Amino acid sequence: MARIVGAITTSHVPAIGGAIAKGLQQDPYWKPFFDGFPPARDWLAKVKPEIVVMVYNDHGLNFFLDKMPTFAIGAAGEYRNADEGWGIPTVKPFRGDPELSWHIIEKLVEDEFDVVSCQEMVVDHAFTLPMALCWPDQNWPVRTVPVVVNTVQAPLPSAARCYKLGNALARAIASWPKDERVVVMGTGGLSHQLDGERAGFINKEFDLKFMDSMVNDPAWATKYSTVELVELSGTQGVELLNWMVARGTLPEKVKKQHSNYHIPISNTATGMMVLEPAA
Amino acid sequence: MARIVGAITTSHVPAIGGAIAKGLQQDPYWKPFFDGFPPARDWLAKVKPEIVVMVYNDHGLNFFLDKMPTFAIGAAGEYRNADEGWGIPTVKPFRGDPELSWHIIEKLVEDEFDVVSCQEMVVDHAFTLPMALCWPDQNWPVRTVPVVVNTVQAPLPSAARCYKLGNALARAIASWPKDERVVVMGTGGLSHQLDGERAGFINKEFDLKFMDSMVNDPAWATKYSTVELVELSGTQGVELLNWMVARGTLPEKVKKQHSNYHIPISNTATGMMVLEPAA
Amino acid sequence: MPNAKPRQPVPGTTIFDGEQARKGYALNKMCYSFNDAANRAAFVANEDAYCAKYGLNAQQREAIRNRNVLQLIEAGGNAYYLAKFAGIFGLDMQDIGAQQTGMTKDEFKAKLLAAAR
Amino acid sequence: MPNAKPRQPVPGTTIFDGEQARKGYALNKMCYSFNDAANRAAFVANEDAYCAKYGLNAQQREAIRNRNVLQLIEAGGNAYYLAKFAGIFGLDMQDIGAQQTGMTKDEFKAKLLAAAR
Ligand SMILES: [Fe+3]
Ligand SMILES: [Fe+3]
Repeated sequence: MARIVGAITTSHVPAIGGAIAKGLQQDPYWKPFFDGFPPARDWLAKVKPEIVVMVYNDHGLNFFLDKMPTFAIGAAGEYRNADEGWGIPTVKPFRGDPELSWHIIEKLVEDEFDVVSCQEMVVDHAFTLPMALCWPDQNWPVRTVPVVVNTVQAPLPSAARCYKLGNALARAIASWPKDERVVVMGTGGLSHQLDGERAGFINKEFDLKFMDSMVNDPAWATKYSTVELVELSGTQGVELLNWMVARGTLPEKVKKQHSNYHIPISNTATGMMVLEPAA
Repeated sequence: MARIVGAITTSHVPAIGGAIAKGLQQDPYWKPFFDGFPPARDWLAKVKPEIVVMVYNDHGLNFFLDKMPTFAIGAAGEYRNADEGWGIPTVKPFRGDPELSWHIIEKLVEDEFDVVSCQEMVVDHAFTLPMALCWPDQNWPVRTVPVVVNTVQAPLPSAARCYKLGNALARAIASWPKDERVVVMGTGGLSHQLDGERAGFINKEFDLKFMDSMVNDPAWATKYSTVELVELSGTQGVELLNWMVARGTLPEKVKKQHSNYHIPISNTATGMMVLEPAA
Repeated sequence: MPNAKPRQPVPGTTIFDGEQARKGYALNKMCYSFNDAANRAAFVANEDAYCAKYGLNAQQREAIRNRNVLQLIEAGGNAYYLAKFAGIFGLDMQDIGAQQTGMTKDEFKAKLLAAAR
Repeated sequence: MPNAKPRQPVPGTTIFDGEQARKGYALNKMCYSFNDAANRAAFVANEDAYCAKYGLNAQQREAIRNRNVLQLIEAGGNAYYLAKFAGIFGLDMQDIGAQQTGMTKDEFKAKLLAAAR
């Protein structure tokens, strides 16, 4: 039986890729952000996952509006990064785990989640940056299963539906017969808005309440509609839906191993958390 | 308030396109099949729909295994037919209704159906042939909303999930503020199998029971898993899932206006039905 | 014992599941390309080069060479995509059915008619 | 009165819904093509021809010509695709933010920092 040993949630701003490429981790602008990650790496060294289930949103690299999924699951043997339009350096390919992917797809469809299966998929910064933050040598020691959530094109899945998807993912993983350790990552957010007269919107109060809810009241955000979440966290802050999926894979009671919150990187309030199932 | 005035379900064998192109409607091989449609046309002339919601499965024209949806909804202004590999003559484009499509997509996502929205889409014989059978002059008098169901790549959505999708479509259409008449079509089946040593499998007894259930016991087929439906109706007979969606858009009590059943066209047991909500 | 269920429980039938989809990805991708007449012509003009472009493995290449549907299914082919390959040779679904069941086309047609009784 | 809700209830914010997606389809499709470096080069080499190829309407063409993000959003552009257009000119998200809010980049940065308090 596979076991979810914990979840890591983190922001995924493209500029982080540039900072990594230029080695700016100790630069005063970047240090408060990068300093969040050594504790996560220590934790990963301890829990030694074989598999990362990566919950993120595609930013218009693999999906376009001709075929825009609500939820998509990767089922490829390998996932490559690609040029997203800004010349962020691409990273080494990621190993997939098609057997586990198909197991998850089967269980999710059985559970009445109408997912898209993707046997070929390129992954963008929302997938690659959290991996690079966790494993800076970029020798990925895990196999991966991408879970893509639509945060781009309204209607978005509700926070409640995302949380339930997390619950269903947990059931699927628990029924995987191999004795393997799984870390679920949820990437994106926290509050930020790139577009419109409200560009630059950040809501520290909401973010801190949201991060607290991850520990103490996991369904808290499900009381908001996605439009209300845009109002509270910005047009891109709504990427926190990926956090809801990741949180939904853990039991109600969790232990916070670590967290960090910093304003701003680029236009974004960045947050990260390491959560474990409570013993 | 839009109103679903009824449903038409029918098989959609590619060879029908060839027979239409060659004018074989009165040919002894084809006559028992084509004779099913004049009553449907009379009914359409009476109920005068403005809109057809077409529930079908794509046969590898618009979707490939790189991005394989469980449920996809067209949201384009126009849908074109295209060469599927066999040189079936293509037909005139179909008008879409993007406003209604988006209304349906919003309502379905709100109802926790994780649909794919498609702003660009080519439609195959499973869409075009039922239209050509209903309007032989091929001057399509309706706007259309394509609803695509995965019957190609297991895991398929269960018959129960498909029936519930129909229920949700009915709610979505009922909440559309325009005063328009909608016909739902469900295409594919009935029993047939193209592939494997069991090619040519037909199950008349099952088909007749299934057609009876459409009238008298609409959830009957939901007791079967999709693998059981393959066993009972063949690898392509499972396209009857599209019938389940269409049936789910009607109330429990319906009136059968017409039906036809004929074996074989190509390798297929063909069925068609015209159902109305009971007064 | 949820895994005691056989993966392919229907005799004479290969349900196209994730395992088949993985096995047949290159083959089905090639067949999907036959939606386009120019690609069908390119295949006919140089079958070897076309198969190589899509990275078919030896089993798939052999099954394509043999125009053998059961072998194509064994190699991961899906009926809906394979139909586009059959279309290149003007084969209809009854030709395909006859080939797979080891019947003549007339025998296969008779079998279908018999189902009407 | 379910339709009494305004479609765009958040001030200064255009939620990218079906209506925006319809309006902006050609524009976003062009921006999506900028994932590919060769397409970015083709745009730079002949902007008119490239916009014509994607069928941009006059409003979209004008907004592209002006490199004006608010106009691009008004014309149906989506932030995630528009970011790829901005990338051609080496603009970062703070440049974009400053442009849309009518601030200098330093003022915009100060605004972000203020949110930390
Ligand atoms: Fe993002
Ligand atoms: Fe079919």
